[in-house]
Amino acid sequence: MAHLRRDFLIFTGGAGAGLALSPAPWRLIGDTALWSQNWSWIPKTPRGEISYKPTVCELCPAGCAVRARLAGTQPVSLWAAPQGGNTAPLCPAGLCGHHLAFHPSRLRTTWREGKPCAANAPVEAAAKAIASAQGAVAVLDLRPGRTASLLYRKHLAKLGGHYLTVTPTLGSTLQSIAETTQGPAVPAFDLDNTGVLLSIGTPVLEAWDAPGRMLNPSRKFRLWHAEALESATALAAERWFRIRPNSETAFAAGLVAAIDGDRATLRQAADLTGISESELTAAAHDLLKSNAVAVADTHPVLGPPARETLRAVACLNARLGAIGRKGGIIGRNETPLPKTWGPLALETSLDGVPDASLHFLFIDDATPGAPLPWKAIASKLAPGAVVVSASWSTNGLARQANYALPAISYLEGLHDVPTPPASASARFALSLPLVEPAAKAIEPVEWFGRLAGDEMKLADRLKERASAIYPGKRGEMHPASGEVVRVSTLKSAEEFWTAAMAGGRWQDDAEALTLKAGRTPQPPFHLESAATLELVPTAWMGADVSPLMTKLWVESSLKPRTQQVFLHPDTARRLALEHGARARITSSCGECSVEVALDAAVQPGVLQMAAGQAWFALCETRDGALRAEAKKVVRA
Amino acid sequence: MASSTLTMGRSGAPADRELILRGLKRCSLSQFSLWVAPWAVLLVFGLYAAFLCLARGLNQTNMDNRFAFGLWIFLDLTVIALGAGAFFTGFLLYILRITQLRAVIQSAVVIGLVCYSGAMCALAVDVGQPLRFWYTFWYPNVHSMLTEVTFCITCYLCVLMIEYIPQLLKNRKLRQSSGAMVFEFELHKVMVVFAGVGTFLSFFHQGSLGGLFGVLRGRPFAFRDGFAIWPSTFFLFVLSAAAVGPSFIALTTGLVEKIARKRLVTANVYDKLGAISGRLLVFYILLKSIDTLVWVNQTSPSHGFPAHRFYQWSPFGTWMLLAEIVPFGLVPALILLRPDLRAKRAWLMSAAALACLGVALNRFVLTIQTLAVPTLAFDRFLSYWPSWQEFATFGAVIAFGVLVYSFSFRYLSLFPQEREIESLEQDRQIESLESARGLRSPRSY
Amino acid sequence: MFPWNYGFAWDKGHIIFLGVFYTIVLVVLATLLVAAWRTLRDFRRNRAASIVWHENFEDLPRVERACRHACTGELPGRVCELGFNCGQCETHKALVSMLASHSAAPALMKDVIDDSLGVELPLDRYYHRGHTWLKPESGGTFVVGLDELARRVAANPESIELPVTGTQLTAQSPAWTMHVHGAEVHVMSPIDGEVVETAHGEKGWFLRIKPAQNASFCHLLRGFEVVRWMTREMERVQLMVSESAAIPALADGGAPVDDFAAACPQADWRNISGALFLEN
Amino acid sequence: MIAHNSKSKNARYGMLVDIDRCTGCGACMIACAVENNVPPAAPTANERTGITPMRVVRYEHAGRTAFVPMMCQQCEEETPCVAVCPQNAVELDPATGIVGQIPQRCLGCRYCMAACPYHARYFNWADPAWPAGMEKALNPAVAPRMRGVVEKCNFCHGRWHEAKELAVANNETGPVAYTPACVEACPSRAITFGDLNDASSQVNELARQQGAFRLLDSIGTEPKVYYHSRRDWVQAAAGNSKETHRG
Repeated sequence: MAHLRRDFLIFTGGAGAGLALSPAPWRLIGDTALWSQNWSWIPKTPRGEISYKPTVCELCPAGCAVRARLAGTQPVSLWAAPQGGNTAPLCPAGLCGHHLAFHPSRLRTTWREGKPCAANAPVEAAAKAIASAQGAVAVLDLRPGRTASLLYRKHLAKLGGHYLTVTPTLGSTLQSIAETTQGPAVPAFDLDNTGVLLSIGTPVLEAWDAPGRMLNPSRKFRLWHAEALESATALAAERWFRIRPNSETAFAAGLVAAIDGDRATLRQAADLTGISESELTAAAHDLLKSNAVAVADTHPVLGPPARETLRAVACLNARLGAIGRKGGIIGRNETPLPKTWGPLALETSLDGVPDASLHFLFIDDATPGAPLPWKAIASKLAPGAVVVSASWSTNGLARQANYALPAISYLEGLHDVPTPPASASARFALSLPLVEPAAKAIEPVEWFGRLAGDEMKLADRLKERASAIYPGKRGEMHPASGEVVRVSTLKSAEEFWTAAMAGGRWQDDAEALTLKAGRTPQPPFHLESAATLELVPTAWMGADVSPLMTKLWVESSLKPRTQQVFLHPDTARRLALEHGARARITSSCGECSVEVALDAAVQPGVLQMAAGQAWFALCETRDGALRAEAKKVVRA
Repeated sequence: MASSTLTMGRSGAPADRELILRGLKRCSLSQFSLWVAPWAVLLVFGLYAAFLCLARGLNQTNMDNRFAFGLWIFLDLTVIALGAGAFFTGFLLYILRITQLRAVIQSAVVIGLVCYSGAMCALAVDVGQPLRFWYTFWYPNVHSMLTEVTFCITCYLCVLMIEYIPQLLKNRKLRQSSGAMVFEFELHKVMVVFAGVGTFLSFFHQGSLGGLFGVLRGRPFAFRDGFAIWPSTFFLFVLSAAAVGPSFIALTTGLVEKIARKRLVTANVYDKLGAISGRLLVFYILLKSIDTLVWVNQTSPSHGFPAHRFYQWSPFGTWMLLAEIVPFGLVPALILLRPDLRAKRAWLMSAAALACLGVALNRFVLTIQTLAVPTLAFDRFLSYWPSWQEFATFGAVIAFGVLVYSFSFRYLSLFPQEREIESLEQDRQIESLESARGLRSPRSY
Repeated sequence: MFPWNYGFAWDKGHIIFLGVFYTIVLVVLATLLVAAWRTLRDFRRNRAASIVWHENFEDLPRVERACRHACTGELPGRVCELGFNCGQCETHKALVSMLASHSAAPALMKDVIDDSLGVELPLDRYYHRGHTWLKPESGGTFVVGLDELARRVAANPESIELPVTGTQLTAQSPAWTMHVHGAEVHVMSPIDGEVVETAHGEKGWFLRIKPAQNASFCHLLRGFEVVRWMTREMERVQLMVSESAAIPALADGGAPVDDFAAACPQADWRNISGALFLEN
Repeated sequence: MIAHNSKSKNARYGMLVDIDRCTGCGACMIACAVENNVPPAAPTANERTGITPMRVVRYEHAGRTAFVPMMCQQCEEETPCVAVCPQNAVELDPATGIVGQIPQRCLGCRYCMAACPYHARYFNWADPAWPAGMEKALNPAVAPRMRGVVEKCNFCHGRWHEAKELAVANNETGPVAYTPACVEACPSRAITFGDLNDASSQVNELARQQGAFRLLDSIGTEPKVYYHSRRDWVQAAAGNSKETHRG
């Protein structure tokens, strides 16, 4: 018995030892180790044939050519496509545009006052409001220049309403030029031949035209830049005039004065901008010599410059002789549009309409980034007015509008991309639908069209537009791949359309039209001095496009966080604030609480804050631009 | 054993008494529970925190990509340095035959055991993939100091357990089985082998723990030249650990005496521990100073980093370096070197405490300061404060140690002299009576 | 770790590192096995019992390890190093032969009962330091019982577990187990031998033993040694009692009470009985 | 896409970043995250616990600013992370010179992070998580990393692998030419990538030009990422790096 037990013990002991020496138990642990890491919440990467499809980015007016990489039917990454000879790499937003559809704040159903509601509720409400509005109807188009925009104007012409924009179709500078010139020609920048581009507070490198084009080391023109903030454009510019905040007008006026030899104004400008008279004079003369053109344009996130600034810049361009000159501001043709579309409503800027006058307002693309505080809209609304907004996002104006419609997003629909202001020739390019639209998502212009009794699909309208372009036999078709094709060699409008649908971009090649400078604004310009604590907004494109953007502003401090104010250490000391403290800022029209961040690169006496709710709370529209100054800054 | 189960079956107290060796005066069970309870609570709380870290990931901690190491690594290094008392006492006793130390060897072994096992537990929470712990053994990168550490510590932990077995076997219940006693007897005979192996292993992993940082050429603050594959920190760590080991033994023994309110070892043991610790400490401080000078004047500049640059970041100024060398190094060393001072318990204890703090400070500097000081011109000096989960886990390790030691102390005989000292008084009385009675001639009937 | 694992190479680093590692593992395992094997060997060679005794003996406090000659006062303060194995003790041999020359060597004495201490000490038997006596009988068997002091300390035990007849007993290893004052007490066998009969003390003894051929008696106390040893033990008990409870009331006018524990319940009797029966 | 290399059968891929051209737009960071399936910030993440294998650091010095794209510098000698990893989870591939991290074998001890002088290694402090549906848009070529492991830039190893497969399919031997995501994405073409073993490669030329330097050159890890700037204060910011002419 005892023997048996001992033998058994020896046997088990030996077996145990043997097993321990064999790889079996270790492998077992190993598999456990690996298995335990393949939890269900670690996603499996998508399967499917890898393919590439061309399209055009419609996230900003630049309209970069895009080459989408698809796994099966799902775009998994977007890259710049070679088009028109060279590739223009995309901006961060463009690179992750395919995430937009999955954004947590995607608007997925119709909203009424921030609550889900039936899809036809806004239709009925809108129809009623329009019926009773007697023409006090308006569409606010935050992405003007598209075919959709033209359709809005068409419908509005029929309804007798206003077509409103915040940023004019041509961009502020060209718009102000256009107002002074006559003839069919549309003003356009001729950057390919420009000597010096003098940008006055315009983010030309970041968000004005395709960054890949503007940042291209092989670009022709030199860039001079006048801005208060140390923006990427300022850093990359050949010359950066570090002017005081909101002294753009003074800067332009100063250059004009330098050219005119108006000492008094020059001195005043020097005081206001912080740029010495001699420097201004020298700069002005260099500009005169170097085929320069000045631009003060709308910031896609911060909005348009002040009207006075635009007048001064228009005058400066005239003084520089840029208007109508090769390499300056030339005339180009419009992208043709079908005769059948009849009259179009005029384009007016939002602050052009009288207050409390609108009974129905439809907002297209009320994206979070829109440079538009709700109060700017609210002031225009008559009591009991109905506001319907259409956008992909629950953020932004969708929250304030009475009804919010879920719009189809980038890569979900067939849209055209407007001709960017920096393009010397008319364009027509299509952003193609690569993925199924989200359920319930609508095409805003179709939705509004139905109110105006137009059942036609946008796609068909685009095709009409294409067939209106073809007969001119003008221009070239730049396909996504392969040789450039002259339109004249194309057999039919159908072929033209097919080429466009294959990712081709039509580019006009007509001779530049003569642009006759008309009555350009003349000095004196109204120059106002900066406030003691000037609030200057800073912004970057596409913060809301993809959750991955956290890499730039949460997981690194490359971009400013909203609810954050940057100021110079001296300013902070004066206000008794230190890094990381919370400050309550009060302006003439509101207040907000933000986190303080010190940055020696900010000018003393300037509060630099990221655009967003906090900024909107503080700013007001003054002379067409958003402005704010801090009345009080205290620790919160 | 039927009878024993019977006794255990009885109401708690006698069962508990049954487990305490005769002649060991121990507090009542209720008193003991009062002592244990808070530690147990701390342990449970810490285990909960550790569970959070294991279940939800290390985002529960305040460590980050810059402070990849934090409180826990500092804890591990310190605890292992203090636990060095086990190997070094073993070495002195079994190899160098310093027999006074027999009085503390068991206690030293238990301390070593709790220190090392505690460190291991902390590491298991600290690594991102605890289930892959064995990869280090399976795919070892033999050139990594960490591999050396892992191998040595694991082996040494086993050795410590083996060294702990005899004490377990000698507990009151087990010793009644002759098998246990005989095995204990035989095991004790070969203990010298384990002592030897333990010494070897400890030497290497204590060193490698220092090497861990000494080899970081990417961290010029910690990088050191050295001998063969070992940077100077390797040897400094061995030396410092060996130096504070005895101090820590003395300190803990003193504490236990305070808490248990009774004498456990004779004065000469303290004296011996103090003396050894003192000598080694002096030697360590000497080498450390030399090493620092070499580093300041040679190693660091040759890597393009003027050493003073590392000390311009408050609060980590040169004062840390000085503090490490003078008040926490030289001062205790000198106290321990003077027989008259170390004879006074208060002096001995405070010196030992200073020495232990010194080694802790040294480990702190190497973990935290190394990570805090920037290497690139455009990165900032960063600070770090552990999260409550980290503190709780830290506390759990301490509590674990205290509990294991408390139970061992209550139910095992950690200090062989204890019962001697207990019975000494009785002994003297008997002897006096004897002598009083004087030698009587045998009666005749 | 093994040649078939990823990252393994027959290079210097691996060979040295893993070589050392495996050596250590082997050394540790081998040493453990050696210890285990020697343990088995001790059992095979019946050395277990004596090893256990010596292990226990070393853990006893000095007082209990006192040499028999220290008890008699011949060599005050002498402590036994041999586990009471007087057979191997040169000093003992010397003393005994010295006394023998004066014909004063301690020896069994028929019909002598010493009660000078108030406890009966029949000197016709051997006494063991564990407070058992061993009384020779006709027919070469011996009976084993508890001496007076032990009986009074361990008066009316809760239970007594005697070995079955035929059990081989070894000197200084437990002969039977009693539960006294809620503690388990192992009473030591005075000599090696075989249990031939058991009785629950009603006849004054517990075991009848047939000693082994080579059973040694020289470690047992006899004659006047017993008295002086007993005196010492009484004093010890007295001391231990007075340690815990201030009142030394074990003897009311010479005659000790029958049940010490009952007389003085405050005292730590589990400890005292342990001390008497050389428990650890 | 495929370029033959007569000189050596092994490549030493390297990079040159022109700091003067970087505008800090962050396109490279986004491109990197998209290419390598790096998850968006976890709710607990901040700029110290986020995962940005490519990270543009804003360096502000006396009122002047430069942007420095930081990624794994692919050290060649004494590679700190490779030397310290206890279980061969970090390896320097002799065929490409790329320092690779093997997440499946990583223990998460973070010793390599402590060893890296460039802070170019990132730990997965939390489980990787994407907004609902977004996992459909992950890059099929790269597996997401699990919680508790270290990751870093590996010069878009996935892309190298695709290029290699293509080359093998066309029976081409020798190093392949390919472009990491950040290089492709940079709008101002600030990053040049190529084989440093190939004397004719553009990166090799640029690495030799005036004003080219490496970060912390003095610690002797021989990184394969070079930087370039004409501005002396930027060069000074390269820490203790001196101008170098290794190819």
